[in-house]
Amino acid sequence: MTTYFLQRFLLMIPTFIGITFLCFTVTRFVPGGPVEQAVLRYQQLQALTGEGGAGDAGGSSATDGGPVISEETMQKLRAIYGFDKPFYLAYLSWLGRVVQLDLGTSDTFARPVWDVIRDSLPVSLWFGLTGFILSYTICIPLGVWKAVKHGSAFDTATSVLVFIAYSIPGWSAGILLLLLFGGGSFWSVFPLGGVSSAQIGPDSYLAGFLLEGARVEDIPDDERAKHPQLRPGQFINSRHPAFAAVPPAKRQRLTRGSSDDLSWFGQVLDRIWHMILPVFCYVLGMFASKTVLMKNSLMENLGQDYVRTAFAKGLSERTVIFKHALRNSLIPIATGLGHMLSLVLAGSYLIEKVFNIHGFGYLGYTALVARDYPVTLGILVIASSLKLLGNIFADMLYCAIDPRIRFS
Amino acid sequence: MSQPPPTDSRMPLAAPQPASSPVLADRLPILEVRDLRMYFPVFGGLFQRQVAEVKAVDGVSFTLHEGETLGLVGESGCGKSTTGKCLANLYRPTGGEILFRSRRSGEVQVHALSDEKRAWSVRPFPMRVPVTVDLARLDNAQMRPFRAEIQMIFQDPYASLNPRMTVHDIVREPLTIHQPHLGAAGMDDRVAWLLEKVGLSPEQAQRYPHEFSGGQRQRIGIARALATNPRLVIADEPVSALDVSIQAQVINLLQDLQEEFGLTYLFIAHDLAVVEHISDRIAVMYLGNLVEIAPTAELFDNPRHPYTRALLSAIPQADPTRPRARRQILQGEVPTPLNKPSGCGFRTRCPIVQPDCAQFPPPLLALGNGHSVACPYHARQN
Amino acid sequence: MTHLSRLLAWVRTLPPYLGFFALLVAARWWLVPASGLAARVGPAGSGEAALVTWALAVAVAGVGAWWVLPLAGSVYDAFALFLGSPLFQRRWRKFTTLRRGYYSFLIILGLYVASFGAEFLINERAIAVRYQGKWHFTLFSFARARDFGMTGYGMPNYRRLRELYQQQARERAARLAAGTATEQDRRYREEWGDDLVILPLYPYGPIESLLHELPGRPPHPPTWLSSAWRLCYWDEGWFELPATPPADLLAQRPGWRQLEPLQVYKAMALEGLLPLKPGITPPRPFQHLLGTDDRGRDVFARMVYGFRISLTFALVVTFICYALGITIGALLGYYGGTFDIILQRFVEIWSAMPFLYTVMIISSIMVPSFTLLALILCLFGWMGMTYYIRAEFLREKARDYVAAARAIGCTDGAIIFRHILPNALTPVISYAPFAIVGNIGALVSLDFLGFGLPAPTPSWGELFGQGLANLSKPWLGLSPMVALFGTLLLVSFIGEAIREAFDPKEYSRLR
Amino acid sequence: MPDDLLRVTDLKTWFRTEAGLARAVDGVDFTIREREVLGLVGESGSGKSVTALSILQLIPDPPGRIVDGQIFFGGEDLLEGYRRGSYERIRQIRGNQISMIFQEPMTSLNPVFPIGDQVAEAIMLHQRLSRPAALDRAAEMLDLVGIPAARQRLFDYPHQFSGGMRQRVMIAMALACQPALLIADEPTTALDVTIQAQILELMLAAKEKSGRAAILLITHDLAVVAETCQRVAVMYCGRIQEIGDTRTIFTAPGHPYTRGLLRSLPRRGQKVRRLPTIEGTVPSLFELPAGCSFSTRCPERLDQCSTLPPPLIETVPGHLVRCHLARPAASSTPDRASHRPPQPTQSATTPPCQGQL
Repeated sequence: MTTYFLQRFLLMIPTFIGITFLCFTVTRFVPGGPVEQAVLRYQQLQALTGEGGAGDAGGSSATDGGPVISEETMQKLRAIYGFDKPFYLAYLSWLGRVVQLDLGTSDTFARPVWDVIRDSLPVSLWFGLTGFILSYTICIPLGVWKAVKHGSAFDTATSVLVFIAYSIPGWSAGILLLLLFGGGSFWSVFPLGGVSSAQIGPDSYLAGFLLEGARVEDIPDDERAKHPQLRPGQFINSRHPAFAAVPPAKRQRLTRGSSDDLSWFGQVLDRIWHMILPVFCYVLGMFASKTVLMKNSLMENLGQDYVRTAFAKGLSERTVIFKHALRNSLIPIATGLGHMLSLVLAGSYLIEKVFNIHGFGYLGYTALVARDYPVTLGILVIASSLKLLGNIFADMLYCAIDPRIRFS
Repeated sequence: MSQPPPTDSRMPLAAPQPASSPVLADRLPILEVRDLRMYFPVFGGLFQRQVAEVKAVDGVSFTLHEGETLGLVGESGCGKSTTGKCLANLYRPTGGEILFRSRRSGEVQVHALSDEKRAWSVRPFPMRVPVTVDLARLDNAQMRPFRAEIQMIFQDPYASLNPRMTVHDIVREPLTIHQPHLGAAGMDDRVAWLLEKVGLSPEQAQRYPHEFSGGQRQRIGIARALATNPRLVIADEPVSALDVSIQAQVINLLQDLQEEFGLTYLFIAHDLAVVEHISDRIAVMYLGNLVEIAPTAELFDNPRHPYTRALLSAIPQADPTRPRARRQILQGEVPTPLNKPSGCGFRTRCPIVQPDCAQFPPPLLALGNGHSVACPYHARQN
Repeated sequence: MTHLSRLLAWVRTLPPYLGFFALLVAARWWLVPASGLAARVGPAGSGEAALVTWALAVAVAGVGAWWVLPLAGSVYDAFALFLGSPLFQRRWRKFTTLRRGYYSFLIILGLYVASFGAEFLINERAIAVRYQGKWHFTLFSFARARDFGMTGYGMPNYRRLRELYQQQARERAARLAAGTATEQDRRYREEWGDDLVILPLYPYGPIESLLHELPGRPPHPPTWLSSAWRLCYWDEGWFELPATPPADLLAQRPGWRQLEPLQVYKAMALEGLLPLKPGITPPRPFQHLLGTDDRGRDVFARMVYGFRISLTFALVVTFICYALGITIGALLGYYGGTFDIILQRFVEIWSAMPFLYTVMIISSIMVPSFTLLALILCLFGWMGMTYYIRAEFLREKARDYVAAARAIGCTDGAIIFRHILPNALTPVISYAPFAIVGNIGALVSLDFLGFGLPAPTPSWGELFGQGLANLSKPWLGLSPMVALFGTLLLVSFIGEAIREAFDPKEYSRLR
Repeated sequence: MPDDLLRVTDLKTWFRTEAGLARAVDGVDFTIREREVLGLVGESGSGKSVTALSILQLIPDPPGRIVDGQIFFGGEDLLEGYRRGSYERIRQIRGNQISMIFQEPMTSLNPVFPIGDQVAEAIMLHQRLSRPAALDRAAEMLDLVGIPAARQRLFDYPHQFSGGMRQRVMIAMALACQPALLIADEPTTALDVTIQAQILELMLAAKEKSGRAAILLITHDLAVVAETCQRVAVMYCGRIQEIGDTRTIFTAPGHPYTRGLLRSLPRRGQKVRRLPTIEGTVPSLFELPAGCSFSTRCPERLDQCSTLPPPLIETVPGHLVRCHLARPAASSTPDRASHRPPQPTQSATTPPCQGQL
């Protein structure tokens, strides 16, 4: 068994190379690649700042004509993006850096790709995992109950629900929800997106959870000198180190602020408030398939010979279903857990875009739009590694749950 | 000069096999199996390398004579079906030879000693002789011309007919392959004739298999097998999936057809009573080996191999009044062919096992009367 | 039907070299020139170009005649056996009794077939124009505005043209009545008849911008939402403004008192308290059923054409994926061995790709057309069917009828296509609707993200994007939502019914 | 009738399928006496398995339903609860007083539970033992059915056993609560001949050891029945055509079907050129003939056979035949119990019929 998984891990390597090689090659051979992008940016920059030398006569449009870039600069640019080498050598050197966990530097963020991804990953995981856990806690009992009550009115009614859920892609339901509850046209119940409130006004639901605060002007001067970034007219909240110095008389409850100015409980509420719609979409995306899988799996097991044997022993229906059949039917469901990681990330491009959640998927999307190839490839590396790991994890779970499976 | 001897040493034209009974000595062997081996590789690991092999058939030799029925019995997994499928070239054997004397004749250059001109000389000359081929070495395309002569009847009448084809198409298909010269009308006539031969009415030809009962389907399978006018029919448990009251009909049909067309049967079965009824000789297999082969009456009256004895005694009889010897119940289970015991495959369950049974696989010893047994200690039992 | 099958049977008795020559002609004079490959080698007429053209044509014809055509014939046989067998017919009858799925099937089929006539129903082009007694069928042939008595060399605005003709006819009638008719007027009356423009039922096109015809800024609300439209009239300055805000109104609405007069007028206009300027005719209530999008294009027309494109796209992708999946799966399952192992590893690698992201990367770089996008999706979508077909082949291969086919001397091709494939097609049929659902969803998602079909193509996903950007214009988001939901629901009803008919599972219970 | 352990009268179990109504069991009457082995033979589709499952009310529903009849067990009609939709009573009986062995040892055991737990489950349920005690008892049972090193194998999973061993586990499970009746539904069909002999031997031996059990042995193999049963019931098309003691049925069968069946069996040592056959095919369950269901194939058919269903007629005391040709025994009395077959007196290790031979 250990050798099996060792082999699986080894097999990850060619798989990984195959995936990255394909995408790397595509970025190299198709016009509009990184060098052209860089040239374009360079030209735009020159046009904007008006320092373009010969290019000034070309007018404001950077694309037609534009500032002429010297061959020397082009060579430098090519060298930066590795285009001075044949593509396979460039790929090898890129791969070599990836192995050392160096994903390069983002073009648009001007930060290491690794840092950019590390910032966005927890956000995605937070939403994805919540949705994932919630969908399992809804779908498994529902599927079991549908199987137990197969053919009843309850079963039929929930089947309709399943059909509806299957026919609405999760992200498009997100748009519908925003339309309905985002305050654009109908009710204004939920925020339009994001992770936390940037602005909380006096009429907000959360205004009551705002902390005490003080005006910057009210901070004693000696204390204020320690915090040069504070500007007059701003407010600080009670979490700010300078707050202690403010005389109690000048303290007052804040009437407006951001989520940072909320009390702990208020922040949690704010988070939840922002999570409800996106998480609903995540759950919706998995709802139909998981419920039906659970139901069919259980129904199938209820028709098996060993269930008949269990009944022949005199066990009650409840025991047979929940002890004998359920355990077998959870096997395919549980292996789905293994694909969790990749699912959480793969499903997120659309939902994160809809709800403007700055997570992993959103990063991938913006990187693609901005043609930020280091980030794009970095995300591809992470996503495919997670997917491969998830597959192995699924196999391991399968092994752990089903005593029949012994990979050898 | 009238009978120049063929020089192909494998050609079993002249010498009847010593194992065959005296009664059959005048018949010609149609098929000779020598040391047939069929190992199925077991793949494992990531790159599915071969990690072991299942020795389904492990050195089986026997001869089939023209017009006889050889019963092949054994428990499930003993390799009897695999043997049958090797003969029909459905598997490529791992080793051994399957020499088949075809009806086709071919021109061969015969080297013969000639005493023409009073001087001994070797001189090649062409001659048409029946072709003897080693089926074990033919690939699918090379085998095709010989398939007309070797046909197979399968066990499961539900699985052996393509559910998406009409009976007419099923029976006609071998004709389109082997006798295209018949033409459309000729084929239709022959299909109707064949269906009538197996006891189905030609009106049923346009129906699909699922509209027939098990017995009728088996008749369709028989009609398909007979379509090409074969000489050797390998019947792989043709009645064991049928109901008792239908079995007898099919057995009778097989016997009638054998008489009418002079067919040779290799009749594979696990039901000894059926095999006894239909066979001239019986071969018993255990774990990929032939343990005993004898004319039917001889085998039942005088079983020599301990396994045959146990098998005969384990098989229940539909006769509560008939006195019989005390049951001899074998203990233990059949070992898996994946790791066969060394030496004699039966030694793990054998009541007369000897220490050196593990040393080498016992050879088939001829006892006379066409009776051979693969046990050197067979005389030690009672 | 029997004639067709007889014709097909006859065609297939023809020797393959006839097919070769037919294909050669087609490839040499149409397919290869259309691909534009030869033009890259050298100028037309040059030796290199001619050589490449002929070589490609011969290659295409050879592969086609000896490989593709026989393969297609065999697959046709397999499907004929599958569809012709009573097993399938019984399943199909069962399907037709499952009303929800069957009616969904009829509705989708009807809508899809009808959508191919969409040009006749929903289009900015006229179906036909009679100008000075001559008929012009303008739906598929281009005509200049000049040709019909308007000015300009572009395509005429046929709605305007019709108004123009109607006006001219009125004037002509007036002249005739007044006795001041010209020679042309008399010819119109006696010879030509009045000029006519036959417009489609819904005379607006999917990519036609209506900005200069409609008041205000896009997106425009549906025209039956009259209250929402008043804002458009206001933006256009169509309201007749009173000199001063009426005092009685201000007395009723104390809140309006502190407003500037213009703001009061706007508020009045939006409440429908102001009349339109004389001579201005507002759009008809059902002129733009679902309003317009942010570029002033009719949403309803875009929805209908989007339906056709989405469904066609999904069908094409599903078909190609299945063709690939069936072929590869059949080969894997039938031949097995090393070939199977290597290709299975490859499939494993291929399916470990982050599907959506990879497609996004490729299509963001290549700016795909319909064909290219379909090919990209096929590139990553064929594996699913491979697994099923491979499993089916592995299972069916072990059954005795296959051994029987071998025993009577069938070739591998005959076994695969005549014997196994017809018996392995059930999953193909029962998973197809769900694959179509998935492919529609994939196209809409890609369009939504902006990596789908190029810009002016009518697409639901793009409308979703607009809906998200204009949350206060709910028709933009709701229209594709309802269309997508409706379509996917119908298709999944079909899928469910097919599954129930073809793979019936009666779940029984013990107690 | 105190000696009747189980009496089935007019049992009807029908299946509603896509193709129509299948009367799988259509009026079955028989009795099982204490400590006897009754064989129920018939071809596939004759309704023998459905009869067995009906006794324990294990008919998959839908499509199956027991529509009529009574099953008296210890004077109590088991079907009474079924008709009310209550399964409480039958659950007390299942596995406790009547237990069952199924045909497929491969699929009849739950793959994700250790066999020890599966055997102990019924003991814990019916004898209210704690888990350790029940496992002890399970180990004893596994030992009894000849599983080597039973105590160590308690926590092994079914897939770690061979087919024969799994069937032994099934037998241990069935006998765990010392039931009064053991229903064995084709217990050896999936097994090899030599293993079949072992299992049959074991079943009979275990029955003797555990004392009181009667066995209903369902099989299609007449030979198995001849060797193991005291009485035989022959089923055809959902009805019992003949029931009587083994020796009579095999030597002097009363029903044309039984006669044809026995004649068509190839027998050892009787070399005949052609086997006598029963012509025709088994009628489809969906379109059974109106009268006697065998009338379509019967060589001795009378006119009334195709219209009038024949009753069960007692030809010899204790021997009933469902045939218009059968003549009631002159000395037949209404009290069938007075003509009981000989009670089994065999030793623990030999099959019952051998003692008579």
